Amino acid sequence: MKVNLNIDVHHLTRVEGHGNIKVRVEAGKLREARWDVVETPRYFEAILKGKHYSTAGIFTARICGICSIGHCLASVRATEDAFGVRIPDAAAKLRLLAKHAETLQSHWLHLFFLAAPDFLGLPDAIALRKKNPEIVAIALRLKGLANGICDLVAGRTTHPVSILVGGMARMPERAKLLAFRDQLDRSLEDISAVVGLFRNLSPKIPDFSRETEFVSLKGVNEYPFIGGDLASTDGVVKTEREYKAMTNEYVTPQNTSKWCKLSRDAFAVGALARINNNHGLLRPEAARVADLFGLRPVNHNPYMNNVAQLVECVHCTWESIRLIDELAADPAAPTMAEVEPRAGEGVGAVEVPRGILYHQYAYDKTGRITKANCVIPTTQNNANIHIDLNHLVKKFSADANMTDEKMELLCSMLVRAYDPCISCSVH
Amino acid sequence: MSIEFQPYDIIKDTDMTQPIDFNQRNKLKSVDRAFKAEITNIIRLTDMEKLFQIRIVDDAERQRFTFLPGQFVMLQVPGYGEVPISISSSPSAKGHIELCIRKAGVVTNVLHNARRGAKVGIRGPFGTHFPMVQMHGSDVLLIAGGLGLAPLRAPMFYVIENRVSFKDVHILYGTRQPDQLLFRYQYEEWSLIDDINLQIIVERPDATWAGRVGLITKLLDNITIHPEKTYAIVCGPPVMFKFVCGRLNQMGLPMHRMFVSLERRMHCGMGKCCRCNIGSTYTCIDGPVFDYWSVMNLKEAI
Amino acid sequence: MLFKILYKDDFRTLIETAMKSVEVVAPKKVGSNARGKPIHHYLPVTSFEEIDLSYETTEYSAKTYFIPYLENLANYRFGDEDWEKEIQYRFEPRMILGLHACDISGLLRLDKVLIHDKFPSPYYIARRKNTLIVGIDHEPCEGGFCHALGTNVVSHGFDLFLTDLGDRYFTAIDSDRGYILLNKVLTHDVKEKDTKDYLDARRRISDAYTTHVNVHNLPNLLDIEFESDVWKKWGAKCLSCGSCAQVCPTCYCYGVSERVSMDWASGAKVKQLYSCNLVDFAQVAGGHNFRPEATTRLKYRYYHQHRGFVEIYDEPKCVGCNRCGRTCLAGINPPDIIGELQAEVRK
Amino acid sequence: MKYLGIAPARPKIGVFDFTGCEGCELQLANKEETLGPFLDAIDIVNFREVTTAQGDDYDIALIDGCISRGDEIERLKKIRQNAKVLVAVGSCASFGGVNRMKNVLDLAEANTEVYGKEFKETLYTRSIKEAVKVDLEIPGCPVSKAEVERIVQHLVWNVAFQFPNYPVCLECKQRFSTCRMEMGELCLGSITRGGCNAPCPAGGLGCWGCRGPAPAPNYKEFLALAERKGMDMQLLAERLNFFGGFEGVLK
Ligand SMILES: Cc1cc2nc3c(=O)[nH]c(=O)nc-3n(C[C@H](O)[C@H](O)[C@H](O)COP(=O)(O)OP(=O)(O)OC[C@H]3O[C@@H](n4cnc5c(N)ncnc54)[C@H](O)[C@@H]3O)c2cc1C
Ligand code: SF4
Ligand code: SF4
Ligand code: SF4
Repeated sequence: MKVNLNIDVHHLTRVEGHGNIKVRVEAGKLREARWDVVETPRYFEAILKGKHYSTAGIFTARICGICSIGHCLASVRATEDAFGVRIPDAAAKLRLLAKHAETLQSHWLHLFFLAAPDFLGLPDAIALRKKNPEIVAIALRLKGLANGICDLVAGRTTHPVSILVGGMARMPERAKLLAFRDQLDRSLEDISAVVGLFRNLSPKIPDFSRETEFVSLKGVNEYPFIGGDLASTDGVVKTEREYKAMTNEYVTPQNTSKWCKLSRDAFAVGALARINNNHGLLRPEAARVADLFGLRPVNHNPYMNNVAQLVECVHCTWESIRLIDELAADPAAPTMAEVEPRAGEGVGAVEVPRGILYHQYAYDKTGRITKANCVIPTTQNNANIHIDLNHLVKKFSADANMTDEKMELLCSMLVRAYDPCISCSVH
Repeated sequence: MSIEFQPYDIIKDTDMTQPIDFNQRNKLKSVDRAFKAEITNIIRLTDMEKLFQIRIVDDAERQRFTFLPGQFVMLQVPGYGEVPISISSSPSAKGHIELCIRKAGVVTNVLHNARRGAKVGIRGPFGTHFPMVQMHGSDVLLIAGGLGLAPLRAPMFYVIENRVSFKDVHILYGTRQPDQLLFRYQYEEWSLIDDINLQIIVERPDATWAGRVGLITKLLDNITIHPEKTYAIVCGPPVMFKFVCGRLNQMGLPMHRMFVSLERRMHCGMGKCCRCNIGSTYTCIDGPVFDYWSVMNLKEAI
Repeated sequence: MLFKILYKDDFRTLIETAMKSVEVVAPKKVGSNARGKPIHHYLPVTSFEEIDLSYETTEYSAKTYFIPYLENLANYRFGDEDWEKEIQYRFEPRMILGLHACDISGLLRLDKVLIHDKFPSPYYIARRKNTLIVGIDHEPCEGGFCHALGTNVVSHGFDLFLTDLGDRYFTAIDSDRGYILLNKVLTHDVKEKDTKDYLDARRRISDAYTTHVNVHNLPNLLDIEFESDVWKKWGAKCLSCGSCAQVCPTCYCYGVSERVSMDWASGAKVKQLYSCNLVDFAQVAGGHNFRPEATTRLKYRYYHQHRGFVEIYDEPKCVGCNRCGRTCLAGINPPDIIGELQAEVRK
Repeated sequence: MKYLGIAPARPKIGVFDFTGCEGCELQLANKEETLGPFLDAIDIVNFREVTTAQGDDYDIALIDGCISRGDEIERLKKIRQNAKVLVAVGSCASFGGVNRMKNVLDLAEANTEVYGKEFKETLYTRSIKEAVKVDLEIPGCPVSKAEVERIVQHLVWNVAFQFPNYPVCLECKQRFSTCRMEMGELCLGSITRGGCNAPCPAGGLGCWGCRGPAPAPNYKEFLALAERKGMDMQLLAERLNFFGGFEGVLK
C-alpha cells in the first residue's frame, strides 16, 4: 500500500520562535516537504545604524532570549576587532566561563524540556515531572547551576550586563566563584546519571543520515567557542573576517529568515558540527561520553545533535571548573582595557549553543555604527533543515505503515534536534 | 589564642564569641509577637465592608487582652501583610473583638477572601483612646461619616453600656449613598435604647430611601450644645472633620472638647517605621485619637 | 575612661586574632570615582591588608550592620488551617573597625529610638549588643559638618577608640569588653609625651574643618520657615529617589511587606528601609497621599531631622556626615539648605 | 494545599509570544529553585515554547513580545476574547521594547537594508495595549521571575498587584552598589521604576530604563543634572529611547 500523508504544523511547539512544517505525500510520492520560518522581522541591523558602540552589545543581546550572552560576546568582539582593542586575560577567561554557563543552561533546557518529552512520548516537561520527578529534579539542579554562574559572571542570566566593549565590567567575588566551583564538582554525579538516562533512550534515535557539510570554528589547542578560524567538514577554511564567504546568505520569498550555503546546497552548524570539526579537542571525559554513544566524526545523523549537546555539557562543566580555578588564583586581575573608538570594521564569531554566530560592524571615527550585519546559526541551518526534511519524508514514506502522526513526530523531532532559535534567526 | 570578648553588662555570663541570645529574652520578644486569633464570624455589611468577629485563641491571652475605645490593633494576614484597624467592639468584651474592614488594597482584599475559622494575627492594642471617663456626666455627640462608624462603635458601646454616666447622647451618622450605610441591622436596637438620639442622613438618596437627605452638618441644626458640659467624638474622612468640627466650634464647643481619630499610613504601630509621622508626632503613639486643638496645631495634619 | 598606648604592630596582631573568632567589618577601598577620588565601603574583611584606616569617608554608613536594608522580621510555616510564626534575632558577634566619631554618634541616635524609647527593637538590640566597635579619629572629610553639631567627638558608644600618633594609637577604652580584648596584646601606660601628642593631634583635627554650617536656633527656624521658598527651590530638584536616606547613618524609617512561597507552605515578613522622599511614603490605600509633592517630602525630611527629633530626644537626628549631600544626584545637601534658611531669616 | 482555610485556585494560564526575543518566556522556566511549586500553583493550558498541549480554556493570558505585523493583531484579538485577564509580560509587550527604535526608521529603507529587494510585511511597533485592552503590564527586559511569582499569587486571590513605587536607585543603594553616575557613566536609575533589584548597576552597567518611568519622574532635573555632569546628551537620548518606556523625554 502506498501512503498518503498530509501534515501541516502551524507554529511548531517546543522550539524558540515561529516556524511551520508542511508535508504532502500522495500515493507514496513526495509532493512537498517544507520548513518555513514565519517569525516577524525586527530589523536589528537597520536599527543599529548610527548607534553608539556601547549600545551594540546590549541591544543585540535582545536578538535572542536564550543565547543573549553569545550575542553580546559576538558583538563586543566585533567592536573590539574594529577598534583594535585587546582585552585582559582575566576578561577573556570570564567571558569563556559565561559562555560555558550559557551553553550549559541552553543545552540542559533543550535536552530535558524540549527534546526529552518526544523520546518519552510525553507532551512536555510538566508531564515528565509528574511521571519522573527525580529526572526533572536533576534537570532543574543542572540548569539552575548554569544560570547561577551566568548571573554571577555576566550579571544576569538573560540579557547580560557585565560584558562590555573592552572586557568585563567586574571580577566576581572570589568566594562566590569558589562556591560555584564546588557545585560544579558535585554536579558531575548528576551528569553521569543523565548520561545513563540518555543511553537508555538512544535506541529511539531515528535511523537517518544524509551526507552534510558541517561548519564551525576550528580550534587550535582548545575546543573552540570564542573567535578563531572557520572550518567545514568539506575542507573549507577561512578566517573570522572572511565569514561572508562561509555563509553566503540569501533571501527566499517564503521565509523571513535568510538561507545559507557553502560547498553544497546547504550546510549545518551546531553542537554536532563543532564535534565533527573538533572531536580531537574534547576533554577526555567528554570524548568518553561521545564514544559511549558511538559519536565519531563525521557523523551525518542530524538527530545525533542531541547527543553532541550532552557531550558538550560534560566538556563545558569540566572546563568551567578549570576556569574558576584559574580566575580564583588572581582575584585582583584587571578586567577592563582602555577603549578608544576609531573608524574601521570588525567581525566577531562565537559558537553559541545552536552553532556559529557572526556579528560584523563598521564604525565611523566617533564610534557610531555605519553598517551592521549579524548571521545567526539557525539562519545557516534553515536550508539544511528543509533539505533534511525532504529526505526524511522520502525515506520514511516508503514504510507502508507510516501515519500522519508518526511522520509528524519524526519531522518535529528533526526540527527540534537542530534546536532552532527562530526569533533569533529573524532579527 | 582565642579572644574572649566581654559582653556588655546586660548578660554577664557570655562573651563575644558566645553571642548574647536575644531569642531567649522574653520581654523583648513580646514586642513584636502577635496574638493568634480565629475569625469566628463574618458579617457582610456592604459590597465593600465586612465585619470580622475574631477571638484570641489562647484563653489566658484572651482574658488579658483589654483595650480602650479608640485604640487600634495591627491585624496580620500572614504572608500578605499587616494593617492598622480600629477595634469596633465593646471594650468589655476583651479578647473577643470586632473589626469592620473595607476592601482597600492588598491585605484587606485577601482578608475579604478568608473564611470563618481562618487564623489571623493581632498585635496591640496601640495608640491613644477617647477619654471616656473624663466625659462622664456630660452630653456626648458621637458623629461618624462613612467608614468612620467603625472606630466610633467602641465609644458608642461604652456609652450604651454606661448610659447612666452620661447626660444627653446623640449619634449622628451620614454616608454618601444609602447602600453605603453600615450596621443597618443595629439602628433599630440603638434607637430603642432609652434616650439616645440616633439620626441618619445620606447625601444622594435612591428610590428606597425614606430618611433624611443632605450633608452631615445638617443634623447639627436641631441640636443644642451646652459648651461647658459637652464632648464630641468625630470620626470620618479629614474633610468631614474640617466641616463638622468647624461648625461645632461656631456653635461654641471648644476645640479641646472635640476628639477625632487621624489616619496615616502605618507599618509598625510602635513609632519606628515613621510612616505615620506628622512633624514630631507619631500618629500611632501620640494618636490616632487627638483633640481638635492639637490637630489644628500639627503641621500638615489634615 | 581608661587610656592605653597601643603600638601599630600590636594593633595588627589584635585585629588578626579577632578575625579568627568573629566577623570583622572595616573600611575597604572598592574603586575610584570619575574624579579619581577613592571610594570606600564598610565591608567584611578577611585579611589585615584589605583594611584602609586612612579613608576619608565611606559611600554608605555602617547602619546596615544594625538595621539592615532588608531584614526578615519573622518567618511563617503554614498548615492547612493554621500557621506558626517564628522570630529569630541575629546574634552572631561582629567587630566593626574604623568607625569615625560621627558614625558612632549616629549609633547613639539610633539607640535613643530603638533601645531607649517605648517599644525597644529587639532586632536592633541583638545586633548592637553583639557588635564590638573600634572607632578612630581622622582628618575632617570634605563637606562634613559634624563639628557644627558637636558629633565630631564621642565620649561613649564604642568599645575602643583610636587616635593615630604615627607609630602608635592613643586608645580610649569604654567597656570591659574592650579592656579585655586589649589585654590580649601588649599595651603601654600613657606617658606625658603621649598625652601631649594626643592633644596636638586633636587640635590639628579641630582646626582643619572648612565647612561651616550655622545650626543656631534651627528647630525654631524650621517652624518659622515652613513655607519658605528655599523648599520650593530644592524640592523642584529632588528626584524622589531615596538615596539620601539609604546612605544616612541615622535614617531608620521603613516599610514592611510579606511574602508567601509558591507552594503556600511558608512565608516571611520582610522589613525594607525606606525613605520619606519616596512618592508613596505617606500614601494610604485608596490613593490619598499626605505628601504628594517632592517639595513637602524634602521639607519633611529636614523637619524630622532638625526639628521633630529635637523635640523628642533633645538633639538633631543629623550627625553632619554629609553622605546624603554627596550621594544626591541633584546636589541637594544640608549645608546649602541650612545656610539658605538662615539667610532667609536674616533678610 | 490550603491557605487560611481556603484552597488557592489554580488559574488556567496560556502563554503567547509575539514579536520579541522570547527571553521573558524563558524567565518563566527560570528560577529553578521554585519552578516546581510555581508549576503546581498554575495550570498551563497553552505555552508553545514548552508544551505541545494547545488549549483555549485559559483564564489568564500572558503575552510577551510586541505587535509588528497584521496577522499578530488578529491572533491577539482572539486571545483577548478567550482570556478573563490579559497580562502584558516584559518591556516589548508593555512599551514595544527595543523594537520601538524601529519606529523612527523608514520601513521601506529598513527592509532594503536587511532583505534587499525582497519585501517582508511589517508594521510600526505597537505595545500590546495599543492593540487590545490590557489588564496588567509587567515591565522589564527581561521580567523578573520573582515578581511574576508574586503577581501570580495576587491573581489567585484576584487582588491588584502594586509595583514598587520607588525608582531603581533605592534598591541599587540597598545592594551597596557604587553609583554609576559617580563613576561618570549614564544611568537612568533615578527615573526608572524599581523592583528589579538593580542588577545592572550592580553588574557594572548603568540602568537603561527597561522598567519604564518611576511614578512622578523628575525629568527636568534629571536632564539638567546630566548636562551639569557633562554627560553625552546624544547618548542619553539613545538610552532614553532604548526600551520605549521614555518615548518623547529627549529626542
Ligand atoms: C489608626 C487606624 C485605624 C484604622 N481603622 C480602620 C478600620 O477600622 N477599618 C478599615 O477598613 N480601615 C481602617 N484603617 C485603614 C486601613 O488600615 C487601610 O485601609 C489598610 O491599611 C489598607 O491596607 P491594604 O493592604 O489593603 O492596602 P494597600 O494599599 O495594599 O496598602 C499597603 C500597606 O500600606 C499601609 N496602608 C495603606 N493604607 C493605609 C491606611 N489608610 N492606614 C494605615 N496604613 C495604610 C499598610 O501597612 C498596608 O499594608 C485604619 C487606619 C488607621 C491608621
Ligand atoms: S534629596 Fe537627593 S538623594 Fe534624596 S531623594 Fe531627593 S534627589 Fe534623591
Ligand atoms: S547607579 Fe543609577 S540606580 Fe544606582 S544610585 Fe546611581 S543613579 Fe541610582
Ligand atoms: S536596573 Fe534598569 S535596566 Fe536594569 S533591570 Fe532594572 S530597570 Fe531594567
